[in-house]
Amino acid sequence: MVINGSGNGMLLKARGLTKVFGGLAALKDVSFDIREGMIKAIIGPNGAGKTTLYDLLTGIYMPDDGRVLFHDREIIGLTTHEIAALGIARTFQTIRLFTGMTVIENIMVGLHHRTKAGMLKSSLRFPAARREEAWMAGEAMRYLDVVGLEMQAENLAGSLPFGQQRLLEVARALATDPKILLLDEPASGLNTYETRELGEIIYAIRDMGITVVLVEHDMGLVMRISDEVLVLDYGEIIAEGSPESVRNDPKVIEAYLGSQLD
Amino acid sequence: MSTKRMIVLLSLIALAMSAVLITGCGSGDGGTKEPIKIGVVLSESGSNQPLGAPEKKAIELFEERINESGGIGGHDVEVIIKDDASDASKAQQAAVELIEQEDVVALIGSSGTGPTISMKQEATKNEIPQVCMAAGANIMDGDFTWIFRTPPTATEAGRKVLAYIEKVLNLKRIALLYDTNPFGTDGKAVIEGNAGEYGLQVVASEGYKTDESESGMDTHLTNVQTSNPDLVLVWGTNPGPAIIAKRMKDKGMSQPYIGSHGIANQSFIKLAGDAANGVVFPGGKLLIYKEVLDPSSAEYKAIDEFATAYMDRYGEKVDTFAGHGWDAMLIITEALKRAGADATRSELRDAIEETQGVVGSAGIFNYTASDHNGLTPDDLVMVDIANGQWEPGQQP
Amino acid sequence: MANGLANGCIYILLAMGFNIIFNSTGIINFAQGEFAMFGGLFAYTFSSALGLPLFIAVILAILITAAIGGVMERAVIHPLRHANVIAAIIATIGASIFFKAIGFLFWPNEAYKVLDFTTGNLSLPRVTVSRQFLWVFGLTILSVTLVYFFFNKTKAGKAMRACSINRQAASLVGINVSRMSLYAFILAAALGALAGLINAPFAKYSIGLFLGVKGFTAAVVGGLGNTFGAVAGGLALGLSEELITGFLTIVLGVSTGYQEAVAAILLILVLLLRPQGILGKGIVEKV
Amino acid sequence: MIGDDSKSQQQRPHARQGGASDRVLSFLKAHKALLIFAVFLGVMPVWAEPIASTIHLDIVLVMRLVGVFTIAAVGLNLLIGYAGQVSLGHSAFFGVGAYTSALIAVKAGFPVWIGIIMAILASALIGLLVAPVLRLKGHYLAMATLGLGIIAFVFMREMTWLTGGNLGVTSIPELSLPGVPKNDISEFYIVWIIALIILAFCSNLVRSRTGRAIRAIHQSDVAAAAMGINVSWEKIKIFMLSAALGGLAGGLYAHLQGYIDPNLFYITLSIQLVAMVVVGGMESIWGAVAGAGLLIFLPKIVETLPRWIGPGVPKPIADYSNYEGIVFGLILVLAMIFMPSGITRGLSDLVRYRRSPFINPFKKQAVE
Repeated sequence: MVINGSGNGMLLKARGLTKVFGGLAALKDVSFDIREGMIKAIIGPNGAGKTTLYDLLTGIYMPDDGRVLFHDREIIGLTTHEIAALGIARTFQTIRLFTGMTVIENIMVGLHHRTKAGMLKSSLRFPAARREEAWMAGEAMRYLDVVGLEMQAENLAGSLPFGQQRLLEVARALATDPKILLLDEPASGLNTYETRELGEIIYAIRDMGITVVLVEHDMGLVMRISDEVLVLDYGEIIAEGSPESVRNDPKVIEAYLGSQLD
Repeated sequence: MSTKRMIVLLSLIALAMSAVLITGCGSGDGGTKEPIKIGVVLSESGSNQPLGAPEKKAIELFEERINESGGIGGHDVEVIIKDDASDASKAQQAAVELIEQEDVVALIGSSGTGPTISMKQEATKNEIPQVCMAAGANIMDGDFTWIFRTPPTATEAGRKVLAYIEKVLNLKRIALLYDTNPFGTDGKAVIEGNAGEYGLQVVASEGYKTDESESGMDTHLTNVQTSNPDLVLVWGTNPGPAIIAKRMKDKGMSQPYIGSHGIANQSFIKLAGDAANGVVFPGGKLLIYKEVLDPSSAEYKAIDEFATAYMDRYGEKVDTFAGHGWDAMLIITEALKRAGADATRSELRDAIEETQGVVGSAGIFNYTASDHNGLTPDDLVMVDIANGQWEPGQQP
Repeated sequence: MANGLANGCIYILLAMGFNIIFNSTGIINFAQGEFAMFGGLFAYTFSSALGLPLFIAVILAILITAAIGGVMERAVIHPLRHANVIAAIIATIGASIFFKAIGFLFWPNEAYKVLDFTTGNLSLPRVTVSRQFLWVFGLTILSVTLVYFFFNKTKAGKAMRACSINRQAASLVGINVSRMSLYAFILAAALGALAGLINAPFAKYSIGLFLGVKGFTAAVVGGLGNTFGAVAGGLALGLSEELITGFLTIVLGVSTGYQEAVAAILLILVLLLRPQGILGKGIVEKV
Repeated sequence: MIGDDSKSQQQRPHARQGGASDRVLSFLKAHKALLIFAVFLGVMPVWAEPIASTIHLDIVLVMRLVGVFTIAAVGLNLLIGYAGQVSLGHSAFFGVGAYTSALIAVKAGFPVWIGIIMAILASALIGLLVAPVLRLKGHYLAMATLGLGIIAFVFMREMTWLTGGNLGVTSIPELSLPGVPKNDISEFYIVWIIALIILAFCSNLVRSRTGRAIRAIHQSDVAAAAMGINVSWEKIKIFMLSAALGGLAGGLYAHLQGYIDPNLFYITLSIQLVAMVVVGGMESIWGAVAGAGLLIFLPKIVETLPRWIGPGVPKPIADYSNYEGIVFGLILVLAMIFMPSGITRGLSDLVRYRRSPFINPFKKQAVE
């Protein structure tokens, strides 16, 4: 398979991604592009392979076939932390915060790969390490500001209400300074007000120059904020395009209706 | 809480503690003469517990008896016993406490080799005589000025066994089975190191673990059989040797079974049952003194007195380890009688080193400046087991 | 070979105990070896000390040890059912130390001899085997069969298998998961006691750790959680130990003392190279 | 001093933005509890030595061992408490450290401190060599490390040409510094100066970038990897550090004892170290001190009771050593059930929130 060179503003290109679990294909020959600066939504019924796709993009699973180019660099085969360091950040469908650590510490973990003080230097409190620590604290507060959690900095992450935990996870992902942010059902469990607020935050993130991909079930949110929508069903792309075109696609309607009848 | 307040608080706690403890413990004995303190460290728990328990009984019995008979020069003997839980670092700690806090004049201990060596270092540093009840060969390594020993060592027992094999059995090829514990490896070194001197050959040397199952032991016995030995020599403590005896009988192995002094106790006979018959091992005369000693001899009288008193007090037969504790007390008190009740630690040490012909339960003790072991192979006898009973064996 | 087989039988019974508990609770029971200790020591007390017929003594020993297993589950495991793995590990280690200390308190001697089932040898054409070995072999086959029957034919056994596949789903379809955990401990303790009995005629208080490590190794070699992988794992461990002992002395000429490390080395190698065990299919732990 | 635990200190870094000039001041502020503890230790011989023979307990002597085990326990706590990786094989590192240091001093005749440094390096190296076991999780890791402990024990016993086997190594020189008299008190100070440095080092570490990374791995290794943390390498590093501290403790122990043999480094030692960590408190630097102190002092105090109370002491207490395993096992089980965060956390919660440190495990809990 040949992928043409860059220069067309494509941040990430996936080609022919296939992943089989125990004989069942979770993803079949999935190819798509993500253009820099856009908000792209991935939707589909439960079990369509959305989270598996994220797991492939972030190196948690190896695909059985296919390639992913990020900034024209092959990232399949890299480990999760290497991919994160390249600039792909994600959140998780079931929140995976460091619940026993404070809110600000969670963000500082996100800053990990952008800093370098080693075990010895930071334990012996070398001036450079202390300067870096101070920088991290300031930077962390800045990210908390983005999601409006700066008042909670000293509280344990596990003690936050559910909606704020979602936001904290977003802020933590932002702290890794990503080029692209993969959100996994960020609105699930949020009330209407919080969902609207989330929409504003996603816009703000886009305005920081970060490309946003979101897997989401809340169609209102998806239709309102995304530039482009990709629809997965049984591991295959059944539609891709603007929100309006997808909404009227008969295959999409069938997939959703069919799944609801189950 | 501020730093200052914390420090004040801590100092107060410290002061209060000291005050309470000093007033609470100041009560004296009110006796006429200061007792002579002897510090004892032994293994009341842990892996050496089977040794430490009878040793403790014998030492306490000795203490009672000597005080009933007026002590030493009118001074009572006070024994302070500490448990080292078969652990070398606890033994060292206990030794230091006895030396520094209790101001004892001599140390006894410990039951096992490791704890004894760590005590020895404190005894040597603090220049206090120590009488140990452990048999490890390396206890006497290095500076042994301050340490003396009561049990026969693997060297005495090993030489006794080798002489027996050479002279009585007239056999050559030894298959050695040894426990991988310190007792077994100690014996292994002696047997392998000295066999040549007696014209003998070790054709198999198998280390087993005491916890081995019967079939695990069979694996070792199979290896032994392939080496075609004339006899099987087992160096270990129970239950390993009993399992081996039983399996050899079941498998129909007909070679003579020679044990070590590690099976010189009733539990071997209990565990091995029928298979114990025919086993020969070196043991102290204590076990079969009625059979091997002349009732008019000093040895017979000494052992009989001890064995009777032990039976009266505890309702059980003495064993070898009880004897080691008894002998340790005997050697120290005999030396104190010669050096005087107010002897310093160093005077006491010199008196112990001058011990000659003191008849204990394990034999006749003779220490010299170059030998702090005291016993010779002659203090051991070869013992046969027949019909579940000990009998004097043929002596080399 | 016979020696390896006989040892293998002991390991099989212990490994089955590990597996049954692991399946129904997700816990590795570090006190499994102590169940074996209790089995042997109780059998001694009832047969040699109290003079009961051996058959009765054995049944009593198994029943009492099973009861101890049940009490342990209620007192230690049940309160920790929501706790993390570390807490469960430490608590079962605590229980094993406690049991060993109890063993030491009541049976302080170096060893106790349980009566033989039957003594002597049985001469078959060509080979001679000890009768004890036949007992060991027979009882192991019997218990493996019984366990198989239990898991496949009885309602409780099927429910326990359901727990092992998916605990939450099992609880959703109305299986009392907590009671299954209790049953698992009782069954595992009974199997452990039997292993201790087979390992006898020499029983002692300190045997638990030694047997526990062997049993766990057998369970891992066969594939942890795979109840019948235990059979393969136990035999593989028993036989490889026997072969390696010979190899150490005859081929390498080094001390057989190294044999003690064989099970541990095998354990680590299997965990690293083939964590699903020689019979297992699935992946041990998903991300 | 216990109340001021690592949790509250962790909250501080972002607030501290002073210039580099007042490093000393900031160090003092950050380690107030440590300093108070240091002062407490510093004056300990002054009051404890004179009363030692009165209370029949030489506190200073026992405290030397507490110091050694504190070092090992704090290292193990980094691994178990902070990184969430259970090791039941730390007796191996302790033993490797002890043998390395002892053999270098006794057989090669090098100075004690060279031996100690080599002990640290050797155990860290062994840690690196066995690091592949860190791929395992939970019970599997626990059992694999237990296996490592057994293997190390067997090798220490069987490599007689090097280690002397069961006969052990004797006449290991004492810990000493040039110009300082050799005695128990100077050893006490040497051990505790090292222990305090290690405590300061570790409490800095857990609040640093590396410390946050390992705590993050403990809570969710997937999320930590997604944050760009090299999970396996961070685990290896902390494992090596933990092994190195075990080796340091082992080296000091060998010189304090003067004699070592393989049986001192059996897996019961690993279990004791783990017990110190969990009873003291996981994820707590002070927990290591409290755990080591409690588990070492408890048997000593019970043993001393008959000397305080006299002959009237009840037989079960006089025979405590027979019951030690029962008490020890119960402590572990009960700690896990009722006080899973250890005594340091439990007590500080009691002080701060007036809340019972005990949890009720029988209370109905929501199914996750």
